Amino acid sequence: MNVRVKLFALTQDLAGTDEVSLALPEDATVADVRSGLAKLVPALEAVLVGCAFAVNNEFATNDAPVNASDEIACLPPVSGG
Amino acid sequence: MNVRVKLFALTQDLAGTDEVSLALPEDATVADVRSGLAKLVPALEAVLVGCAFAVNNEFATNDAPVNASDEIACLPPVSGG
Amino acid sequence: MVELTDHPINADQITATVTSPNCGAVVLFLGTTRQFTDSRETVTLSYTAYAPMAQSQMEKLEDQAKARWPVDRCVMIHRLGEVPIGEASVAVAVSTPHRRDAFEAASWLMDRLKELVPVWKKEHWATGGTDWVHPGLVQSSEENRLQ
Amino acid sequence: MVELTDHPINADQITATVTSPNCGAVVLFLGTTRQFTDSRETVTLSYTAYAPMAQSQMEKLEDQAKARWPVDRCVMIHRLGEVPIGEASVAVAVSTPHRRDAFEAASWLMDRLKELVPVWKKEHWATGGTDWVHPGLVQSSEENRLQ
Repeated sequence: MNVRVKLFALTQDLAGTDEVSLALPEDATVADVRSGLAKLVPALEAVLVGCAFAVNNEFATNDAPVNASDEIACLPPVSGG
Repeated sequence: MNVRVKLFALTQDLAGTDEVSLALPEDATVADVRSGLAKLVPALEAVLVGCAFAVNNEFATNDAPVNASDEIACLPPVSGG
Repeated sequence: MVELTDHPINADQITATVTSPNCGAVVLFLGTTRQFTDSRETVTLSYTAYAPMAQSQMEKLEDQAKARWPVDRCVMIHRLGEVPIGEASVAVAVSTPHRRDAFEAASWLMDRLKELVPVWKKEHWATGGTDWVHPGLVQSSEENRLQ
Repeated sequence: MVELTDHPINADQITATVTSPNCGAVVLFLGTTRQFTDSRETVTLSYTAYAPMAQSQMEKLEDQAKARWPVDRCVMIHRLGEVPIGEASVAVAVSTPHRRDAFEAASWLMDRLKELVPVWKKEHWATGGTDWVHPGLVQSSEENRLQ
């Protein structure tokens, strides 16, 4: 399946885009999104370990499953306020 | 000497005036102001134990001396805010 | 800056006054008039002060807060006279570099103001009477309802 | 009430929104843009958000604060886009019957907002460069200065 991953702030700048598409197996998890992103955009590799992920607007841990219809986001450390 | 004592809120209502004049000995203290006030205005007697006093805009304890030129105030428990 | 005023309190003006380019945090506290006190209905409140002492006590509190926390700017305003339900009777605002200090300093200033600043509140009850509010003062209820 | 906005934050409007006849206390926190960060001069800040998630995270925080403290009304606003020095980037305001709860709830909401709401700040330095602010993120300084 293909999943789309939104990028923000530094990760958006490093990738040069605000969204990437990844080809993942059907039973993929957030961990697969991480490794897929690092392979597709090597510039992100160094910072991904410090990023959180969200699935459908909720924080999601590495073992959370992802589906093609999910809205997935890579969230570098936040600095609002 | 004569000292004038400002009254506020309930003490003003009980005395029916915002200031009273007391005749006190030259070496009088705030304690003498208290007892003088209670004698002059019996309606204040029941509440004076709960009142603080100020001399020249500073809280003053019972042993603080008072002079004729001082601005003395009887302060029932405050409720600003 | 401390002030006693007969006019409504304007939050925007206060936060603009305390905001500083050296500070990342502003905390504003407003004390507002409640309609119900223990199920008794208030129609309005009025405040009176021993003005010169209230002013000097507030100035001292401002100095003490600035000595204790890195407060850059500080505003304390108490409104006097009638304060209709839902309006602010008191405002305390501070700016500090970081937010923890702003919360602590504003909270401390309000606690001290309520203890030390000679201002008195009178409740005007919906049932028609009035009561001076003198916390802890022992008195008969007739004495407290002279007007 | 939570909001993401491109417009300046108006303190008076916020305190009017949260003021309630059931409450005696309003606390407003404003996070304002500092000119200096560790002696580096900022000319302006800009903020970007993952808007739908930022909105839903703020709504959850409002619900949690209302469950934990007797908060009657709550406003959380984050400004996006450019925020000039000295203006507010974020506002949190609550009303409660008594002041201790208002200070605690507003302080808690700001702590959680800074941890959990996906908003990012970019410093625009007086020296010309920009930096995304990503606390704790390990990276080379070139990578953090792409634009």
